[in-house]
Amino acid sequence: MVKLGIQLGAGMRLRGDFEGLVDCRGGSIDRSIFWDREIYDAELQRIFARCWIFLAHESQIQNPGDFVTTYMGEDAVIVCRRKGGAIGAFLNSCTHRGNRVCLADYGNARRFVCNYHGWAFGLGGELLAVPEQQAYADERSLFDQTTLGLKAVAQVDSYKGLVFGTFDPNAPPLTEYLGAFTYYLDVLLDAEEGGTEVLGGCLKALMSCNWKLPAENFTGDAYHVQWTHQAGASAMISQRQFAYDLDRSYAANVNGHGSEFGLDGVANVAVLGHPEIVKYFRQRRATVAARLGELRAQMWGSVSSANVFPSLSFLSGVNTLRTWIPRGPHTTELRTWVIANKAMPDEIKELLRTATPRAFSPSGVLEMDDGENWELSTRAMAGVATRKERLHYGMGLHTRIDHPQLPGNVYQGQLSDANQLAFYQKWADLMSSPGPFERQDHMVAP
Amino acid sequence: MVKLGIQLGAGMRLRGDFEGLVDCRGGSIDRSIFWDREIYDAELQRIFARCWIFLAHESQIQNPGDFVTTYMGEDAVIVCRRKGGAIGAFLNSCTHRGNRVCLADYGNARRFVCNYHGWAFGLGGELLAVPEQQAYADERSLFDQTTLGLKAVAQVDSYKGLVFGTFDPNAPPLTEYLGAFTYYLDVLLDAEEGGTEVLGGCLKALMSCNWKLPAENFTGDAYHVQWTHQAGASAMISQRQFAYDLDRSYAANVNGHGSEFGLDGVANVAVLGHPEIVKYFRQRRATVAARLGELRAQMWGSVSSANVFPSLSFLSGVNTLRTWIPRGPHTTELRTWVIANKAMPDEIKELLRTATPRAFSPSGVLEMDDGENWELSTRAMAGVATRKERLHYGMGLHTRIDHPQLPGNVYQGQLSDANQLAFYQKWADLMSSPGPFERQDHMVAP
Amino acid sequence: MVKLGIQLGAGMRLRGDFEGLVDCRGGSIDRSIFWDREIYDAELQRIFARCWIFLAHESQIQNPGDFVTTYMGEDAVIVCRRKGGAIGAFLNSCTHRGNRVCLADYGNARRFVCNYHGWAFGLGGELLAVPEQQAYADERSLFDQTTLGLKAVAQVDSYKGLVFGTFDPNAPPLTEYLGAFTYYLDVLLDAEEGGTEVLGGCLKALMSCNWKLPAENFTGDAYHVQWTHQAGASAMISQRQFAYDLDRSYAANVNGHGSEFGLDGVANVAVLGHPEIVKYFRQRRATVAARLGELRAQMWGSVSSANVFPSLSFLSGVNTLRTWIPRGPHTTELRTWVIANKAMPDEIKELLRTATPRAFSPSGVLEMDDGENWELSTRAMAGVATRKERLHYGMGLHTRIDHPQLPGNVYQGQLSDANQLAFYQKWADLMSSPGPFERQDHMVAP
Amino acid sequence: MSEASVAHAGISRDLRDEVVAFLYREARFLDHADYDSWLALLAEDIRYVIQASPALYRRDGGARENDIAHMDDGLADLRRRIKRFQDAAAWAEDPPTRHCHIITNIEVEATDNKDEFQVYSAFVNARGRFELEDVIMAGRREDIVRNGEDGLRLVSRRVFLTQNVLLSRNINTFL
Amino acid sequence: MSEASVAHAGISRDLRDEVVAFLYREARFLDHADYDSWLALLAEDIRYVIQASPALYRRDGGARENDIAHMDDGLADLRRRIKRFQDAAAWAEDPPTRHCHIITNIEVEATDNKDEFQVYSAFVNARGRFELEDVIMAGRREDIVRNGEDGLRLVSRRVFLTQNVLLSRNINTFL
Amino acid sequence: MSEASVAHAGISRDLRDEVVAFLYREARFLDHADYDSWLALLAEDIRYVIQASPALYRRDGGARENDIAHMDDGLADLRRRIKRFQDAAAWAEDPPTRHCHIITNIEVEATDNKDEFQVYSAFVNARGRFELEDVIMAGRREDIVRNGEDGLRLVSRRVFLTQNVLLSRNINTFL
Ligand code: FES
Ligand code: FES
Ligand code: FES
Ligand SMILES: [Fe+3]
Ligand SMILES: [Fe+3]
Ligand SMILES: [Fe+3]
Repeated sequence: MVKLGIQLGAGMRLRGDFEGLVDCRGGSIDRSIFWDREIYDAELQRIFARCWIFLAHESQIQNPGDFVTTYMGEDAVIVCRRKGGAIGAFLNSCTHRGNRVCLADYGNARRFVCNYHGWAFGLGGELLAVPEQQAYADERSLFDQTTLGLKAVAQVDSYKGLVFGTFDPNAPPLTEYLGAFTYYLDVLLDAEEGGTEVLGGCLKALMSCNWKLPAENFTGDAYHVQWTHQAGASAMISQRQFAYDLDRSYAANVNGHGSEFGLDGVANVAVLGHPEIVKYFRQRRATVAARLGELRAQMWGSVSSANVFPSLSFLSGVNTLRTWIPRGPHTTELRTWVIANKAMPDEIKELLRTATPRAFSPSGVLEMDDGENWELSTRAMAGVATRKERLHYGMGLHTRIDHPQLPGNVYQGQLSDANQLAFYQKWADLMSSPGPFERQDHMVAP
Repeated sequence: MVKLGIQLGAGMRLRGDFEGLVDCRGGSIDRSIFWDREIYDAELQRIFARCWIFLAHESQIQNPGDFVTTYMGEDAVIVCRRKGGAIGAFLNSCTHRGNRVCLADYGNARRFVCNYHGWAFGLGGELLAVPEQQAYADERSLFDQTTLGLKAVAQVDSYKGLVFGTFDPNAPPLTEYLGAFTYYLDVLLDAEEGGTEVLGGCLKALMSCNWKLPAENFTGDAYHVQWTHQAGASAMISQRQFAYDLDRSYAANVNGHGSEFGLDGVANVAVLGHPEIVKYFRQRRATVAARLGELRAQMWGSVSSANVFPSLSFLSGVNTLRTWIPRGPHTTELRTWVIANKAMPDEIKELLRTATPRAFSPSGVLEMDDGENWELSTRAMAGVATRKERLHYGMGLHTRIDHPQLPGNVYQGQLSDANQLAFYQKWADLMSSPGPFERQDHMVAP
Repeated sequence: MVKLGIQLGAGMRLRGDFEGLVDCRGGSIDRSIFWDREIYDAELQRIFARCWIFLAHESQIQNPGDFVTTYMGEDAVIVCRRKGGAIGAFLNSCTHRGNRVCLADYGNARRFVCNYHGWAFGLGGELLAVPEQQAYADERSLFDQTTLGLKAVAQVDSYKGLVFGTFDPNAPPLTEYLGAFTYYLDVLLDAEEGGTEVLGGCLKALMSCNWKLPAENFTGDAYHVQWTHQAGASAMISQRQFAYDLDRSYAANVNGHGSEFGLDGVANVAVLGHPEIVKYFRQRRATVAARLGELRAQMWGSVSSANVFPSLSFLSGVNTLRTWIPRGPHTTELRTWVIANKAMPDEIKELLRTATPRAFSPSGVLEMDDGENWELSTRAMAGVATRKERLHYGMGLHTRIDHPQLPGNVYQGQLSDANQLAFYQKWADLMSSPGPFERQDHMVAP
Repeated sequence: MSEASVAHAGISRDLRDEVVAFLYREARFLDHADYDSWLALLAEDIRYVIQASPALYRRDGGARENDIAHMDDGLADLRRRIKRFQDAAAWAEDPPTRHCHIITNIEVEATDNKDEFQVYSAFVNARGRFELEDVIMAGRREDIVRNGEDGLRLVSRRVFLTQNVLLSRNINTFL
Repeated sequence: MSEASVAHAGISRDLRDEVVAFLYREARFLDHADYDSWLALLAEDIRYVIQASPALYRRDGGARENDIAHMDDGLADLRRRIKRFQDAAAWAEDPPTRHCHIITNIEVEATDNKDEFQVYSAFVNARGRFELEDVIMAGRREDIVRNGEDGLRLVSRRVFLTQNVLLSRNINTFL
Repeated sequence: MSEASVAHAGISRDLRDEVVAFLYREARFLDHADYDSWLALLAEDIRYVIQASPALYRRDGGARENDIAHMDDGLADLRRRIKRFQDAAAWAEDPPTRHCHIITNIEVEATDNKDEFQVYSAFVNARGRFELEDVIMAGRREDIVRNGEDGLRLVSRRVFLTQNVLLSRNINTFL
């Protein structure tokens, strides 16, 4: 057996290799995971082709034929609302010669017709018709219309408006994948009656960084807020120093998903710079408490961040939702949306439409100070001597607590690397076993 | 024995590997051949360093000293007319420090003098003189003027005006390589007395696609014409729908070369939008029949396309000639020329000079609809789940016929993937055995 | 054991492989060393992470807190003057998440504070303080302030104003590394009382060439001067033809460092086009002779070039100092400075400030003819047939002499490839044994 | 879709020259990161928008005017952005960006309001940072410029980029 | 090779302003893919050429004027290109390209024909498509503009690109 | 850091038009590598500088005016550069570079010297070479232009690039 193509080397099958890169007990990470192309190639197979990946918000595809295009790893995918109301998700690549079938970011379509030879696919990806079909009439053409549809994403499911998909038919169900993390997700998704919706479209930017750096940032890095964002905070809320309240803040993680949060109720909201929105959050607190309980009502709008493994992040209160799409080991495409509770009055939604991206989007006042850190961190890994030095992830490793209400692995205070290490442990676990698309014949014998 | 450099892995020596990528009986192709860098690197060695590659049209280098520069794979080559009339072809890289020796696209030169240290090479690539030659006088300088010329292309030969070269000294002769495909080539090259010439220079464009996609398109893809080109056809000939006449059209392939063609006589010509040219083709039909026979006289100017393996394509009647130069696994440089019969009157040539590129060149009305398909097909292959899905090449596999006049493997009707599969079978055959420049010491032991 | 990441393949440990690429007896070089990425990756580990690399000129960092940023290979490094006067050099990458710590080219700093989380490092790279340090209080945080400083360059030392560093703690001392080459270096560094200084800042340009091509050029390539620079010489000194005086010129190399030089005393100076500077050199000749001896006083300002292995080059008389920073196998960043003797009067320094870059800098009249040669040489190596042809390095291999004064391997006349071959022999020696950062577990078993 | 081709109908040459000078001066202020001078060019009621540029099929129409935008600011919002730009703790602005705002294709047209003018322009924007970063964007602008007592003021700007996904991490300037 | 340096000899300021407005308006039509309005700016006898830019040694002279060209069109030919641009089945034009034609360096000179003027200009052209594609070209133009009864019309254009090999797959606009 | 916003104070429209024409003509000469004509636009006492653009922290101030520069030339020095450009043995200039100098944002201001004017401009420069090379730089210029007996002459130019490390091997033109 021999190696061929830029497939995985045999070593990737050995659990030990990737685990050595991530030392969750010792609190250190090998920098090569942010740089090496072979590791990146393995991530596409073992992380992005296996995990449940965020595809769309249901409000983007409300009517039959509504579609958005997105990526699972580097695989282009069409997500659309089918006639019966079900959601279809399938590869955006023609089964004939591979051409991209849908070229728009979003829209409404009755069917997707490939530009090259005109093969037409339905809202479920099924092959509807091909021009000159009589040329395929003979059985030697091996033309089986039922197998020539756009390859469906193996599983598609929604959680309270967020649509996810996985290429792995053997992946556990979405509810199991999210597990108890839904407790934290609900602060974003279920604080008010009627659920959420996305306001307007999407802002996108290409960053020269490895995708894991922003993902780990949102999963647990409250620590950077005080230093990185002091100019932004000063501009938005005329307050330079952010003080951590470790007694009333936590980090928690479940299955590699993580969130850090305070209980102040308005610090994230305030950063938008609109007292009206703060007031709205204050007014609605009691109602939210009735839905989610007192504790989560206090989380709602508090200083916090969260990431659903591998790459879906959000900020409650700031109302930003975003994914970090991998586009190479040193390149990430950020896509950001404004998410709002449907129950919010129009005035609040209209404020969020401009205020959320003003604070958090590629050119947001606060976000502008993040991107450079991730890019320069990535770039530094180019050095062979630099790559030899492991990074320190030891903060607050002693803060693990049991909490009567908070599920998952819980830590006292926002200042810890615990969630980040849980993120990388999940990463290492997945990286240490083959993904669904690895072929035996592409591997070196051990 | 160990692996070194970006040379081929040992697997490449095993015929089975590449054959698995191309299933000509089952009518399917593995998408990795359009994406993987290692496969591309192997192609440079096993396809482009071994096949007969188009170098120039003789009319471009009529006089002694006339030269053009081109590429065989990624190897830069100078092609020039030597004093005695023979054609020289040699590497465009100095034997001293490797500098590019000729920097122009074309021109006339008495010799090629390297810019770095002034070594001067003759029209046959031979080393003429070096500055300060006395410094090489001692035998310990290992300076053998006879071996320090620019490395000649191993074999150079012409077929009716088209100059080809191969780096493989053991390659079969050009006539054997082209084989019976000359029957089809002659429709382009020998329809009228006096042969052909290239009009004006060359138009070039870089496309973000794998080179095989345009090559397979020209080798047999009549199927795309109807759908891809309907806007272009409408603009040029006010006719939206192209109707295939399967009773009077064919596909044929020989040694991996392929052509599909109708017998309508003017459909390709018409697309230029000049009735005068159509009229000329009609008027000359009888004379052509006298040269090539009735059948080929009907092919002349008909809707058709052709590709000489690996990457020289043309359209009879449209009078475009082009090569697809590989510049990486996802990048191809298109070079296009206008080719005309010398016997054509000046008015017709003058019309072709502008009309051919207006229809077929990077910015041609019809060609503008092709490039995007090839680029987007290539780009889709970035996805690991996408790459797992094989492409369908099953059309018209039942149409094989024996034809009393047409040589090679012949298929009834223009609608089939037969030529494409023959193209990829040739590809797989070549890829499964080492090329002339593979060194034993660069390979892993099996 | 298995291969992982873009680390070295096992073959790199075998001395024989790299030696086969460089044949110093036969006077030939395999072109793949200018092209292959795997060879380049090995160079970063075995050349740039092991040799003494030029970091700065002491005059750039005279006062405490003065710093410059530079690269050792692709590793970003900060070089600064510490409080006590010692020179610190350490990785420009935070130990926390890897962010680049210093973003300026040069300046004065009391400390280096990381933009991401505010970790503050001292002028010796030591970790001074971190925000919210109490979060690291528990011992399970594995927070050892003494080990979390910016990783120091293993050894730092100066030679007459030039600061060098090496990542290899086992590297021989700088004096041993330079060895007898200091004899030649002193012509630049010690011709006049008081040593040297750099005038103004740095000019930088990215070239699409392999770093070894300019380095070998400066180490010994007098041969190109006559041909490459004839237009520049004509413009600067109205003299088209440069005549080599082989009786009064030499090449010499020590440990892979090399210099070629005449004894004319002013040919390099003259190229600046200012008679005043030539006059100054003439006037000072006797004084220089008193310091360095008669022979070296004649070398001072003569046509000459030199390279300290691997990538620090200079031209005496022209007063240019430069490094060739590798930025990929086909990309090199040139950084150039003007170096002057402190003893020179202000008028001469002011002339040099503009005249040196006018002749030698990215846009210098003479240098503009060099870059294209190196870029086009590199680009030519893309071809597989081209890469098969070895380059000729046979000039003047018979000119080895013993000289009563000149140390090292000495050759009569400037016209030889001897220094270049010594450069590549040093390269092959280093490439054939593992560098300090190669990990056993990243290698394939033999 | 044709349009009358009367050049500069109803616009005096003086005004045109003023507008051109106004936009060039604005670009120079931005190149020098002189944001206080830039603010002085804006009307109190300015609306400043940098649109998103999604790829949409023709049949789905263009992007909605009130879609999410890279920037959709009033004067107070712009002041906040500038407050950050000028803050010594805006780490990502130090060392400063090397800005270049290339402004061309300036056309001035009358509007229903005799004191306000529709101004079209096109631009190339180059931004250098650190050692190797040099980012280029191009696009169009549609402005409303008001001619008031204290000279010209920018009342409205809508910026269209050719980039859908920004090919750089942010827009740390005004366009 | 020297040239007299009398600025705009014999060209009135009004005409110059008209020409500038004409070229800016043309650019705006092209940016908006308003090809019908663009066609209305062309003379019946227009010759529109985008030259090839081969690399040739000085001793071999420049490229021949009648060399093969990216475009070498009369009005009927341009109409055909536009017919395709506007065809709903021009798949490669949907979603639309995001165009930006930056026009500068406009100089107007008299010719032997008192109604026709030699106009020089330079340009940067940016085209965005899909998600990540953003292509930039630069070059020069030499136009003949005719001043007729119904205003200015473009009689001749010759476009010189700095690119030899087009670094994008096509030129799906006019320059 | 605010600045008075009086447009073109004390500068006649004629002069402004002359300066614009002067800079456009200069760009055309450079595009055509017509260096003799270009030289004729320079004053005898010209100082021509293309600055380095190092990345420096704000606290360290900007680069010193007399720092090492890509070019810092007087007329004799420029003549030398041109002598090389025009030398048949300047191998790196043959085949010729395909130049395009895009000049915009031209502003003219008075100086203390009534015959000399401060002129601001911005530029994009594109250079094509060989087959695939196409290099773009952008930046600003600050000129002093003198209005003398024989017309306008360039007395001083200082060029600021957005690039710190040149992203191409050289600057084989004037900016
Ligand atoms: S590639 Fe889609 S129809 Fe052929
Ligand atoms: S590289 Fe050609 S002469 Fe030296
Ligand atoms: S990365 Fe430097 S302080 Fe966190
Ligand atoms: Fe942040
Ligand atoms: Fe086609
Ligand atoms: Fe040189």
